[in-house]
Amino acid sequence: MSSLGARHSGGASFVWHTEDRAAGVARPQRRLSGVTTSASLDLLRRLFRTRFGGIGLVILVAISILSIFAPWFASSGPMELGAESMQPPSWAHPLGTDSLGRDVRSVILYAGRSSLLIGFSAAAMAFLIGGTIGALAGYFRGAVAVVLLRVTDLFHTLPAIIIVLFSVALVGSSFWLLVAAVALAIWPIEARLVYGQFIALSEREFVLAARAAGLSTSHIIFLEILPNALPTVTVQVSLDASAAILIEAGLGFLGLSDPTEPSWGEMLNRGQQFLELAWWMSVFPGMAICIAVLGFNLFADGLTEMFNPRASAKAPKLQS
Amino acid sequence: MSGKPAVSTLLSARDVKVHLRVHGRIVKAVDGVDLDVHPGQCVGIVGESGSGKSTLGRAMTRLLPNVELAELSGAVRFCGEDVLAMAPEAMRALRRHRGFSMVFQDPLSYLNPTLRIDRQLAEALRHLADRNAVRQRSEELLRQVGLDDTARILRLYPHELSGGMRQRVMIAMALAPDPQMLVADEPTTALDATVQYQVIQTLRRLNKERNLAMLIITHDLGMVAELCEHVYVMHGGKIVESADVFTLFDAPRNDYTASLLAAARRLHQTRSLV
Amino acid sequence: MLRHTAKHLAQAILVLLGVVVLIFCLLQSIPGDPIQAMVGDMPVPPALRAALEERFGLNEPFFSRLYRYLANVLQGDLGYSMNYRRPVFDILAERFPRTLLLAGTGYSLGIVIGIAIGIHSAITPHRGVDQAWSSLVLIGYAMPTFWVGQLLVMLFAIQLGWLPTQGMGPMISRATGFDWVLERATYLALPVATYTILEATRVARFMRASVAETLEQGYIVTARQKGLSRREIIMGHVVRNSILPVITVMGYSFGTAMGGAVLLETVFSYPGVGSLMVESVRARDTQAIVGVVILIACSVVVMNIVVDLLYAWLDPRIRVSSSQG
Amino acid sequence: MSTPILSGRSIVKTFGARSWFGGSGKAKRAVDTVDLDVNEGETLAIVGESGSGKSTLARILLGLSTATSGEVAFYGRSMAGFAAPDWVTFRKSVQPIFQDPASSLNPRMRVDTTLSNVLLRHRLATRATLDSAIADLLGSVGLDADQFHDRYPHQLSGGQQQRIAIARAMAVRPKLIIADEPLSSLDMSVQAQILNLLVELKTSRNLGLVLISHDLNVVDAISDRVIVMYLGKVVEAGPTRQVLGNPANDYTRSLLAAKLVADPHLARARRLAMDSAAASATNFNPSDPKPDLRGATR
Repeated sequence: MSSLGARHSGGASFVWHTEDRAAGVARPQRRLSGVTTSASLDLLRRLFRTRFGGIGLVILVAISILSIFAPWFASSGPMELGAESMQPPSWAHPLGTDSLGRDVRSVILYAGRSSLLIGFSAAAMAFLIGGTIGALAGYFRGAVAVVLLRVTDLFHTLPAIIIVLFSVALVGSSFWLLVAAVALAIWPIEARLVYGQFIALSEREFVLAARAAGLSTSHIIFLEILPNALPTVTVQVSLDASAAILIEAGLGFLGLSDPTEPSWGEMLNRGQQFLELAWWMSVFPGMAICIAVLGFNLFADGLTEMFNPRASAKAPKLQS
Repeated sequence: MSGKPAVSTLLSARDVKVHLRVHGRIVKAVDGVDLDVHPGQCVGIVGESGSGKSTLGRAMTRLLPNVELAELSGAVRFCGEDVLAMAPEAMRALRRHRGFSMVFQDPLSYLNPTLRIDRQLAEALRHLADRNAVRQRSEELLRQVGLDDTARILRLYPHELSGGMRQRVMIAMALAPDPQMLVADEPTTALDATVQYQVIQTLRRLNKERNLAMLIITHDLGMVAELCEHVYVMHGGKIVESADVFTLFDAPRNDYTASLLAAARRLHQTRSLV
Repeated sequence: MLRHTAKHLAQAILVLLGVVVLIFCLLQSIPGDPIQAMVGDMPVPPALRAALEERFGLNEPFFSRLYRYLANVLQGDLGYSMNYRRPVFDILAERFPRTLLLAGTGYSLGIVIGIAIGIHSAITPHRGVDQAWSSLVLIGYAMPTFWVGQLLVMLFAIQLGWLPTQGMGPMISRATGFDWVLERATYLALPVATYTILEATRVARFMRASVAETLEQGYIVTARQKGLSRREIIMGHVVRNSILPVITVMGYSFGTAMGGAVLLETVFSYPGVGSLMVESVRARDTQAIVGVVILIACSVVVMNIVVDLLYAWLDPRIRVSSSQG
Repeated sequence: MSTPILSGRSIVKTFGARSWFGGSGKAKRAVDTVDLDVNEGETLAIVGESGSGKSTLARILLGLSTATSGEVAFYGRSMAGFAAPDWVTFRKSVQPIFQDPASSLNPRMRVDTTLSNVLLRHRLATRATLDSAIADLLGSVGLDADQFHDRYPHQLSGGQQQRIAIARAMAVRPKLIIADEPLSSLDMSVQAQILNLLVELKTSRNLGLVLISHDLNVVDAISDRVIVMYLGKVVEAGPTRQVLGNPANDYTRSLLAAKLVADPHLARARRLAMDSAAASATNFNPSDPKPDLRGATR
């Protein structure tokens, strides 16, 4: 991942010497630190000006609403076996019914709750673990950093799904254990990223100036460095959430997720046995996963573009 | 123009406009510039950041980076041909055979880090018949810019060279098609003072020995005083003053030029020196 | 270069040791009966219990147990699978080549195709083509591995009936020579295709960004100034320099591909280490699980070394600085 | 003479020495056995080119990085033995100004927050007096508080950013400012303004100044003493007039020879002198003052 960071620092030295910098004064003032509505609105506006950010956000909001208010959109509860089994899509069951006679649409909606919850909470937990470790290593350097980074490397060596399977095998797979297992698998990326940001930022002159002014370590970490690392970290948290959803789906597919919760992966597991008879049992839950993951990825893309206009996806074309 | 008769102009720009779209607003980076360079003449464009001098240089050499252009107009005649109106193929031919190259501030990023110098020089010498000729010419070019250990330098990668050597390699590359003119954008800004001085001397020597015309884009009045015969002062996308270097320094007509000179004199206020 | 290699080898060995120690510590930290945890969800005969206690020195202090464990692993003794009733090493030796064939082929094809797509997407003058590639890649990037497998099965095996749905060959095959290869290939086609699609999207995404970055570099301007044609610039300057950063992430990407094996082999009932892992997790066959984990860690570490060396070989900046120390 | 504010004895700073696998990298001495004293109210210039170790030295003097060996003393007390209260005193006495004004202000912090952090930390203002203290500070660097207090750095020009950075340094009423290339990333007209501001602050408050620069013109304009550094070592030191007027060291001479002067008459005179000198083949060759083969090691 280090190469990603390095790539942003390169680039042609040509700078647009326009009056833009001075003219920035005339721009409407932004209060980034304040949580005023105008600031959030402004951020939103900037996000929607990117190629995909807006679409990503819309997808995320839509699937959150659909699953949080699942009862409004579902025809039956997730465990209700009312209908005839394995019916193809129809007016009554637009996405068909599964082998147990459940309405596929309803199960997808309810299953979205656990998928999204696992996505958000595993990403948050990974951020807490990885962020703390990365920040500690990045701020204190030296032996602390060496030890922490080596531990990070160890976890980073193993593919996430392997770590999750290993933990599930050892401690079981109730919902929160699963969240912890997924977080355990994805935190190293977060740690590396935060470490990289801290290294880069703590060499920046405003941090040196803060140190020279005698400001406290906690002031420097939380008020000088962290706010500037946040954009990059937010992007990674969003990507982590999508990774978590994929991992959870994988576990469900292997029949190893929490059996008491309906989940998209578990639906695909069931569908696998009926690939020849009921394509809808696999296609629609898979689509749900795909859309959720896409939402997080697009949102992350949009944020990247918003925070770093140079990384804008409008690729430069080779001129003659 | 400092003794040289203005027989013909090598490069002449007329009413060049480069308007850019930045964040939805139109920025008139270059706004109606006229400029002439005569054969063998060393001309300076001096201005501060935001004056549009770099944009002008890149527009004239058709090397504008990927930006949204609102307007690119005017005429840039190089050896009588309108560069801005040229077809891409013709432009390539012009660059290959007559050379209309620009040397930039940061030589490291303008050399490909993964190729040895000989490969990169050879690309500019494809008109030569065989490898021996290319090699001979490469060594000759390096010697012309004051690099003597040619055989070794040709085998090195850019990161193995010092800043001054890199910049001279860049100049050597620009000299490959035996051009009549060289455009340089802040060619010594990234270099140490002593190395900067060497590169300036190299440029001056090339100007004298090969009668190479030069257009030097810089913010440094010291460099202008050292190297240029004629100076254009740029401010806010426009040329605010155009004069012979001595006239400009002795009796500036424009207020902005005068303020620049005053600042320079404040900074160069010498107490111990000559 | 030699020093560079030696340094990386030493680091790799340390990482591997670290992984084994980490696994050991995890196993130790599980509450409850360690013998039971080691054996899994199966009754433990007293004779076995005694043997295991003796073998792992369970009554000895922590470090001496760790030492014994490491010594066993280093000698290739990965324990005994209760589920398969065979030594774990033997099972892995039988299954790993199959996984390598599957994941390795898909991974390599995916990289090549992904690089091609990334380059084409970034340099095509048509915005539409670029948009189309980008959208495809984004969607591919969001699809779960096993779901892609399922879709391919539904399309090519069930709807079109061109290819078999699962397994790695018929139980009894009479085919020989070329036919045998072809038969094998038909069984491998769908899982390999799944791998390829997923790896290609990952690589293409990265490659496109890398090419876009390269196109903004100063040396591209220099190349244009030399009057090089579009084609010459792309072949001579863009491709090689944009592949470099992609190489750096290939090691980790290989790990992801190995992880993907777990899911894909299950979709296609392919008897590799991935399905071994899943079966062992289901059977709580801890020794086998640990064996797979160590094996995958090894393969990722080896791949990382390969990638490091490849990178050092391709990028003169590393090559020279490392040879100078 | 009174005790110097800062004095360094045989300061050495090496990089890249430690390695996990037994010295795979040879330690590079960025700063090599440097001695120096900085007195109250004095302007000391440290001159050198890239790689001379002058910025590393600045960080050591600022207490932002520790020397590998040697000693830095603050009013005669070794900084190695500093306890927390000593650091507070030190931080209130010695302040930095950096090269790149854009990078020396936190992009997510308003001007008034930047300044109030420092003022409140050292109890130089209370909540009640904060606004007027900030206004005073901004006024002292020539900025109107009403107009600038709630700006973010990106809303300021380079010169304005550098003024804020100076205001932040002045907030603790320091005795010594260590300025690392404070002018070199600014436009020429702005450079003159900032230089004037520094000179004005220095004289009005009896401020000591360590000016780190590669620009001999600026050094000559304002410094009392000069230290010339080359590859981590001090090659020449002394009063500015003496060092620049009558340099004893070859490297100092080559730096002076390479100095550009914004005066075409002078430049031509010097060229002519040089050409005739070259014609008479003296041994000093200004176009090759030092071996130019340092790329790989930098």
